[in-house]
Amino acid sequence: MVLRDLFAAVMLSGVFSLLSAGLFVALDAVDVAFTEAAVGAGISTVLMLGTMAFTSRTEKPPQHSRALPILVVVVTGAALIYGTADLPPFGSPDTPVQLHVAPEYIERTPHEIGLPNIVTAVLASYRGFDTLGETTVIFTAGIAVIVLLHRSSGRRRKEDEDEEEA
Amino acid sequence: MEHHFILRVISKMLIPPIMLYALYVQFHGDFGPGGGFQAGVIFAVAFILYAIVFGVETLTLVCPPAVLRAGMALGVLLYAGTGVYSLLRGYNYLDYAALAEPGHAEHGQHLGILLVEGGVGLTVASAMIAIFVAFASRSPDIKDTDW
Amino acid sequence: MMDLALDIASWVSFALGAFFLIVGAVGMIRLPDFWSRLHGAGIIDTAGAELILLGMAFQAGLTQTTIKLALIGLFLFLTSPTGTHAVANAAHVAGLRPLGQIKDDEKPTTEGDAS
Amino acid sequence: MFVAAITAVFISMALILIRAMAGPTLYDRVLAVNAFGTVTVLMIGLIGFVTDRPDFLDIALLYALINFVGTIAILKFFRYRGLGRSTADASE
Repeated sequence: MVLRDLFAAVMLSGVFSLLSAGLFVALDAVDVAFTEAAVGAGISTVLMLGTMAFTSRTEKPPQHSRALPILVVVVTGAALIYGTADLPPFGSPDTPVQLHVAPEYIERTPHEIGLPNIVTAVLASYRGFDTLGETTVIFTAGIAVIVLLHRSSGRRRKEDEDEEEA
Repeated sequence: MEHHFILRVISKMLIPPIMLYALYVQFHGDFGPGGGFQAGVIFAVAFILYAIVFGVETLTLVCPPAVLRAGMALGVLLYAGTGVYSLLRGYNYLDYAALAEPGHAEHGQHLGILLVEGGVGLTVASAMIAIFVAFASRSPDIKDTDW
Repeated sequence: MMDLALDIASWVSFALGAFFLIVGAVGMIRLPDFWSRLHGAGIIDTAGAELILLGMAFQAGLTQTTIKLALIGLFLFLTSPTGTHAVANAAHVAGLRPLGQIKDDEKPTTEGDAS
Repeated sequence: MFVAAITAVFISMALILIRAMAGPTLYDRVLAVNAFGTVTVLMIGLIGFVTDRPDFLDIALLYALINFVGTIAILKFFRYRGLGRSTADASE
């Protein structure tokens, strides 16, 4: 079952985003689910469609055989599933994640920062440098897209004028 | 002409609640889910809906590209400037205790998180709208045979 | 007494809403062509969604949660029919085009046999 | 009670997903994705009730507000072959 229609792929990726938001909700990660909802429902579909305006509507059939990619995917997936056997059970209190820094954040946030939402406190205050970096990444991405698309549209217009003159 | 009458009316009704909800997410992010990134994306969705229904030219009348570029830069500047201010006051970079009177570190944290989230929201919203405008304002080169 | 009445009301809303949801979803699978599948989607978007939200509102009582539920209901009531209308409108316009690649008229015969 | 409602929501999600993957026309898929968004709103709200975290209603409200933007974008793109043009200057 291979989809070559890129429209259908874009739409089904919207469904995937809805489903993964539901998964995050079931895992009790409110802020992550919120981000997935905000980005997946509106922006990502629109931006993928905007990209599709510059490409064709269907995917080209691959030139070489698909055996090697399938082998890589199967081996990687098997390794990952084998790795899950060693993971602690979901929600267990003595996992490394729960023992290292998380209790410290939970303990220190109320009297050091005084916000009810610990995620916001970690993001903006304890890990403020990380968030500064992320903001810079978004800024850079916006600048890069503007520069790229602006340039190429200018060149195309010039080519059109040249053709008309010739 | 009014082929998309229902769509236009409903979009006009929905854009203000979406913006209001974005502001709610921005300023309520300290207490509930959400924060600057999500608020910026939701705010951009309101503009993108407007552009989809009414055309990109109309959107560029509302927020010209220069304003978008300035917004992107201003957001990062607000974030980094908060850190520079705390440096000038003799604290560590991005130590929000610099924003309050000595002894009231909590107030400084509140104010600092508010400023920083505002910077993130401004950058994300402007960048998303700018990317959309950059993609949508070019006329596509699709020939009829490709479809 | 009051709790019992609210529970019963919420049960009835949930049961009706679940019924409409499943009926609409089965309709989206079983109905033969796009135009009849619109009816299934319409049932899910309006009757199913609003009744389940109503059932949740009965459970929540008069709190902030109920206000949020009412807002969700209001916005769903505005957006879902608009989306369905836009889909139907676009399909209609595409079907009327002489070179449109979607020919809904041919669907009932081929698909009706298959299902 | 909530479990019964969630079961119904999951069944309808599965059925709608089948329609979204099967097609056959593009409009069937768009219709299915739209209905899927509505059902997801219900599912997130119900899970929030079961786990007793009304925070989740914020997410459901967000989906109720902006889910149809994607639908409109797909239809606009399919019809006008680009997102930029105004809908007014396309004469029928």
